[in-house]
Amino acid sequence: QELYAPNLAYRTGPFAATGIPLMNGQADYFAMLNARDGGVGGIKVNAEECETGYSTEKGVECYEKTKGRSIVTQPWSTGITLQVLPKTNVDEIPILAPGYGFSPMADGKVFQWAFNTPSGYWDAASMILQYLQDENGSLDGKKIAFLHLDHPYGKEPLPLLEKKAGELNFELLPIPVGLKEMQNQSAQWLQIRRERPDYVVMWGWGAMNAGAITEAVKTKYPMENFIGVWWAGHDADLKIVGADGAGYKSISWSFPNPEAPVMADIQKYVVDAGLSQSNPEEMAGVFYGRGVVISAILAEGIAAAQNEFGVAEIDASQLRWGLENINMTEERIEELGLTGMVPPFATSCANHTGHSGGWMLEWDGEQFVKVSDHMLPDTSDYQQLIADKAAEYAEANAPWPTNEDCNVGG
Amino acid sequence: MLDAAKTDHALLEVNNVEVIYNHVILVLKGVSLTVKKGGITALLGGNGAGKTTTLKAISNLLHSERGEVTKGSILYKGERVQGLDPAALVKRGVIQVMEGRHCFAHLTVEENLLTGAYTRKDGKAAVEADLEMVYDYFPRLKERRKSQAGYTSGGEQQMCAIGRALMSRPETILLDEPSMGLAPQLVEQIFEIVKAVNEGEGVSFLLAEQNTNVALRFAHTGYILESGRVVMEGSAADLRENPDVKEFYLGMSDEGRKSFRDVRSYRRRKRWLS
Amino acid sequence: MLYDYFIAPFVDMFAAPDFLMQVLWEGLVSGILYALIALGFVLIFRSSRIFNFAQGIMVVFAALTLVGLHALGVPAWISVGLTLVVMFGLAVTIERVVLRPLVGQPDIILFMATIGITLFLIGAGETIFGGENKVMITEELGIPTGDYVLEPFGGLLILQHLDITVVIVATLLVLALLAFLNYTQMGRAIRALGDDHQAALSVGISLQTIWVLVWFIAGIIALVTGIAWGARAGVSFALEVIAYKALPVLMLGGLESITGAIVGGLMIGMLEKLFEIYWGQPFLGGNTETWFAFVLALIVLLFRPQGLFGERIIERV
Amino acid sequence: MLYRTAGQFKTSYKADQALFPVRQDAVLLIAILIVAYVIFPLIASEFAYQTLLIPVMIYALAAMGLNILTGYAGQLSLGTGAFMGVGAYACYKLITIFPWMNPIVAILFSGVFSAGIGVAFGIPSLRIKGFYLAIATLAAQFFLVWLFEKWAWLYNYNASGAIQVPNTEMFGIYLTGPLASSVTQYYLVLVIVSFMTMLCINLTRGNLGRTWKATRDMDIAAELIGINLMRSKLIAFAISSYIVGVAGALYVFMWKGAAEPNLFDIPLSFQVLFIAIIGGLGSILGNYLGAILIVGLPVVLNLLPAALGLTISSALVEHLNIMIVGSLIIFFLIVEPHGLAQLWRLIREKLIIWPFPH
Amino acid sequence: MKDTEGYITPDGRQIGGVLMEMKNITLRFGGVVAINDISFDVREGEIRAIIGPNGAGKSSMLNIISGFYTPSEGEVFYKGEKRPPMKPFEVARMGVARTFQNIALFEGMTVLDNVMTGRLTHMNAGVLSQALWWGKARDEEMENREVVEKVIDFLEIQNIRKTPVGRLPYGLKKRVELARALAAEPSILLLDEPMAGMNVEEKEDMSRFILDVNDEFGTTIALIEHDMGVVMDISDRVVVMDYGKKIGDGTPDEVRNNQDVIDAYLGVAH
Ligand SMILES: Nc1ncnc2c1ncn2[C@@H]1O[C@H](COP(=O)(O)OP(=O)(O)OP(=O)(O)O)[C@@H](O)[C@H]1O
Ligand SMILES: Nc1ncnc2c1ncn2[C@@H]1O[C@H](COP(=O)(O)OP(=O)(O)OP(=O)(O)O)[C@@H](O)[C@H]1O
Ligand SMILES: [Mg+2]
Ligand SMILES: [Mg+2]
Repeated sequence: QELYAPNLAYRTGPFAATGIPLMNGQADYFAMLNARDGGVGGIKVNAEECETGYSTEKGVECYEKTKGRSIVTQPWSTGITLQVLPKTNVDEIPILAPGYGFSPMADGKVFQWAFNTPSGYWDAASMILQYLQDENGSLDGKKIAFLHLDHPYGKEPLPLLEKKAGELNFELLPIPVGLKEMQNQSAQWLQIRRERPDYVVMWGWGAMNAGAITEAVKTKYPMENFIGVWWAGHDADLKIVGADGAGYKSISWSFPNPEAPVMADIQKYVVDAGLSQSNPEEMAGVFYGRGVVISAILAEGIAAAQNEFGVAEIDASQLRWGLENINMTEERIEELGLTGMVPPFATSCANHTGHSGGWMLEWDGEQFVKVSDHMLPDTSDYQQLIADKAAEYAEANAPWPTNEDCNVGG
Repeated sequence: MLDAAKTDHALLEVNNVEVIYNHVILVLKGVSLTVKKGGITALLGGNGAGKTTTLKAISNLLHSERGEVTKGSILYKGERVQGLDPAALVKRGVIQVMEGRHCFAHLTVEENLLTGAYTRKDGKAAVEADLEMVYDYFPRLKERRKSQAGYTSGGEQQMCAIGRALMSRPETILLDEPSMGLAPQLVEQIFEIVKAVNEGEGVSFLLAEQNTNVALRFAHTGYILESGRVVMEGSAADLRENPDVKEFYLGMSDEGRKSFRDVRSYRRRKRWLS
Repeated sequence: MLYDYFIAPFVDMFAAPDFLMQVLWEGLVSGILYALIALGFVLIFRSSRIFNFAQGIMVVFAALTLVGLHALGVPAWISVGLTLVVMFGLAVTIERVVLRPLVGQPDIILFMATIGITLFLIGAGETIFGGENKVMITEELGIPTGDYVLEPFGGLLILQHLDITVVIVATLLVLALLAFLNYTQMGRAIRALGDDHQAALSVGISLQTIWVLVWFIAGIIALVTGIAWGARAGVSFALEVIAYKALPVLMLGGLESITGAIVGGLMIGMLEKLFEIYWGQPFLGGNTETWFAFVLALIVLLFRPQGLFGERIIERV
Repeated sequence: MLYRTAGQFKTSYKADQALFPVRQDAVLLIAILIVAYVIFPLIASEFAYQTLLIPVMIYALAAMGLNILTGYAGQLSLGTGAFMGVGAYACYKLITIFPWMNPIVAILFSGVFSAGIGVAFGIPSLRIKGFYLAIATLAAQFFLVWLFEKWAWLYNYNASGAIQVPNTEMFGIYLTGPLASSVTQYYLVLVIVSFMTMLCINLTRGNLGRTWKATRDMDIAAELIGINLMRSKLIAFAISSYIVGVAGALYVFMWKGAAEPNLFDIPLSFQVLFIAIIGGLGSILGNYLGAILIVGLPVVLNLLPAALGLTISSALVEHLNIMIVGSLIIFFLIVEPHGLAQLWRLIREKLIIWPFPH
Repeated sequence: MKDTEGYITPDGRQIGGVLMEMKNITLRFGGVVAINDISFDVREGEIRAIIGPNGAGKSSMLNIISGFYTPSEGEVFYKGEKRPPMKPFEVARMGVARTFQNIALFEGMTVLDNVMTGRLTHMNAGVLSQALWWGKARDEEMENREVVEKVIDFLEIQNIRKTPVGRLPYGLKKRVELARALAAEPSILLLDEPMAGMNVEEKEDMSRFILDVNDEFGTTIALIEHDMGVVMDISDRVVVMDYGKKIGDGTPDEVRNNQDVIDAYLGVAH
């Protein structure tokens, strides 16, 4: 008897460097729960990994292979998410894509089965702009370069950024980085040097981040004006430049807290038992911590469903209800031992993201530290955008079932 | 013209060799032959008899054509040489001139000749001297020494291939159809060179030839191969006198040579008693 | 309109000569790095007509071995030595297991086999070293890491010490290879082998020795390349994709030519950078570097089907 | 004995040039067709459809297209992935611009677009040969994928930059999109692929096929005996790209359901090339054998540890997979460089002379 | 300048007018002058031999005739008309077929397919018809197959019909090559050393084929050959080349006794 919650992991391929700490964090959290509490609600969670190598094709294969028994699918790449999104409607399995995937997934009425809890890319963009606004008073007349992977993921925040550029009157300069040029970004940085933007905002992934950061150091771009999304905030990428990278920032909805009780439990039940693939240095990093948080969110969804339906062995659609009714209050976070690792948030039928907000982190030369209080995105900016894009998607994929029972705002 | 081998000492022995191409095509069905030290041995036979295959079996060049020796043994100076790297065989003094020239197309004629000396360790001067020797044998090559071999004529390439073999100072040369595509004068000349090298330097030859006439004039012993089997062997003089050989290989009947125009209405019928 | 496309970019260039110089310098450095990978290809192609797709992964493999050994506590330069031993072992294995049984097969089959090698090395490398991004041991190897900041025309030009070192090392490597191929017996044998391996065998050139040698040299080049690239962007499997960049370089320069690899590398490195900065980014949405090199090579090939320095394709009947 | 051909005499050239002059071959083919059309749909699971049956067919078709160009006409192409992409994007645009269009018609028509682009990139083949030609196809590969990324019109300005297959129906049955059932899609793919296979067999054994093979084997001689090389090569590019384009449309519309530009990047080209080569260049049957091997192998390898009761981490399984696939490619190339089809031919030859060894 | 009078050979065949005329042909490769101002003609129905030492430029001459090389100077007249610059395949379509010194068969195809390629110039069914194996394509295939089978019978290679040519021994390949050229039913057949690498018996066979082709189909033949026995026996007229220059032209007997030819080529009188 177990809950089958497979993870479409990628510990291989060109993005493995970033995948490994995340997957380790995820795996270790469930291993800890299984060892400490006998799982969730008394039932073990089988968090088996299916390796995708970040390839969409393999991901879909994993999905097909696991969907028979699984209560959730964690596709772990925007490409795979897009691919399985329509299938989950038919198969009725919730997608959990924390902090990635398609931003309009926030609209639970249309995307009944998809969750990008606790924050989506438009949240990230909104917070970054807010931070810059706070720093400068106004962005009027500023120039912001948007360095991004030339890939659906990299282009996600563009609609919002373009909209805001008009509203706040700053100049937006999108600079794409090809998948094959990730390690060789001198052209992009030459462009940055020529254009002299006030800020560089980065939507990078995998080897692109390290490439961009080294290139920024080389061209002497002021690091404090360089801000990345949460996937561009990996300790290992910054360690390559070390102190030269000091000042680099990354917005994040998670934070590693080695002092948090949950970390002690992981140490005790998993690491000391020899069940972890991780190492202390990695465990202190942002990505490992984020992996832990992601699993914790999933466990919360499971627990919520178990409470509601009064069964331990919930099924996929019950989990969907659970994921729609997560309520991560400060108290609950303390209770779970995740102190300081994730901001509070709540999901609902209509709101599949939760818009938790996050913190601005800064590399101090050795590690990431929080340099802001808990920030919240201005969701009103893009509520309409979410609704429009979701409707557009549903139309293009007609007939697309929607959940009319949801009350927006409810 | 010699009538007997210089010595009776067997240098190269091929015993009952069977070769299969591509796992299914049986080409040599048990070929045995001996090359005597210091002798010129001719291997005769029609198209597809298996001459080339025999030579390649000896020099271990079958491998890359997906052929393999499945039976029998090949001994050089009493040692088994099967399965040796072709290069190792060259070091032991056996070199092959392949059918169809096989020059290095992008190398100049001179560079082609120099690669022949690849395994030699006796210094630049000796190699230079041999180069001159080859040029003496083939003055046409000297004229074209700077041309890329790929752009020389068929005959020039043949000369180049033979010259290249000579450059390695071998003990034994396996010559596959040296006369093919050469002007008659040159055929004669090449065999004279073979003879000179054989007599002067004691190099032994195993030569596969279609031009039976010339081959038997210069060889000491001969083997006749038909569809993968040796059907006749003997001294060159004997073979020359054999009526069957005369008929089929020398194109002579009792009345002497027949005109190619007359053979139209007349076909020879094979009648080997093997 | 026309002015925008054909005149304005040049005006830009002259308006900021320091920037132009920086662009050219960056192009030069990446060109040299492409050329380094291409060199490994050329050597192997010359000696066996094998289009060695595995050169890219060999770069990663060499760099990972070096970093991995150092992480085990082996001193930097001894790690270099040991890595060379590993590369030699790799060359011997590849010759034994893959090349020898495939002697004489059509080019495309051998090409496929090298893709097989690539896959194998990716799998093996990830199993042994893990997929994490690693930091190249630049300082431990004594490679300078600072930069010179020059101010030509009152502008700014940043030259990394690292890049300068790469340029110098690559130049030396190329000169050594050129001398080796053109002035040694072995060099001639390598060229002969590429033309007709049967004939080469028949004159006593040992395929095995030469192939091991050539793959080993390619391994050395891979290590140098790996150090150079690794120092710039860290060592990870993502490096493998830069191998694609070597392909147009090769084609442009000519598959058999060392000189071609260098000239091709520099041409592509600089032109693609110029094109991207002055045309690609302003007019085409950027990221033209993914295809520019290929299209350039294609155009050159239309005029010289064997590349700029390749051997003339002999067509006779 | 099993494969005795003795006694099967042909009395006319027509009989001699029939598709399967040997009776056993025809029997075998019929058996295979029955399995494909009747048995599989009865027993296959959803997983089997999605990871084996449908992809094998589609990859086999793509490989067949490539094989026409590379295996028959001798022009090495590394751009198959991009040409598949052209087919897929063309089909997407057709279906979204003309929603009334029958999806089957759209799929078959989309090949025309990739044929056109294939011919354009094939023009350099008149001057450039061998590996150098690969550059032309690589240029196509990289340029087209870049274009799929940059030209937002192609993906209808979707925020995601990906194309999503809409639901389309015919006679009330969903043919494409998430609502279509696997069985329907399987049959559709099967019919299209069988039909195309038949066309390919005919083309390659006829006059055009000989023209291509002559061009491949020795282009100079081919031209000297009267072959117009330009025509021969360009037709090969056109037909090959057409098939590849249709395969690309099927790939997205009948299998993937959605596609982002880098799906069509070079790994896809290599995958198809692998299939064509491992299967056997210059063989139609080989494409199927190659596809079964290359598509099936990773699936089997992935299932293996679980089946054996081993617990190996999924990453290690993946690493081992890659290593095993790499080694097997080398292994098969060594065993039979001319591919599985040649292996089958050898087995057949052996069966014919069985029980004698030669 | 069409001359229609022919001549009658010693064995009584009527030779027609000039079919192909080479006028002042010069061919240079960089510095090498492969052919230097050579003129000669080939008459309808005759067997014309070209001989000369290695590297004399014989093959190059054949290559000019078949359009593979373009002469640096001089012109080619075919059937009395000056031939404009043409691609080799266009020349082939005008009825010029040839064999090659270094065998140029299509190694990956069977003998039958190789010979069928000879018929390409006679087939023109559309792609669609071929793809469906229906209508014109199929009929054409059958008709041409019959022609090819005749050639195969004629050259006695029936038993290897379905063998891939890569597996054949040298001599048989030469014969297949001849078959391919014959299948085109050319008006002029160019043979580059058709008998190299054959023994006497096989040369006899080959001679027979050549003579029969000439006789039965009236095909004009130009051939290069080093076996003087064959050349002198079967050819009607012989051109002798030496390092790019023409040093003799005439009947076998005239050539045989030409001192220049003896010095440059024959060595001893045959
Ligand atoms: N690579 C190969 N694969 C299959 N069969 C082959 C191969 N090479 C040669 N054969 C076959 O082996 C037989 C002997 O060929 P081989 O070349 O040895 O003959 P040969 O006596 O040298 O003839 P020739 O005088 O024409 O050169 C021929 O029937 C040929 O078909
Ligand atoms: N494409 C070319 N490039 C350079 N030189 C060439 C080319 N083709 C032929 N030659 C040269 O022209 C001369 C004549 O060559 P050709 O092949 O016509 O000689 P041949 O008379 O046929 O001789 P053989 O009897 O040896 O075949 C040779 O010296 C050759 O090197
Ligand atoms: Mg032979
Ligand atoms: Mg010639």
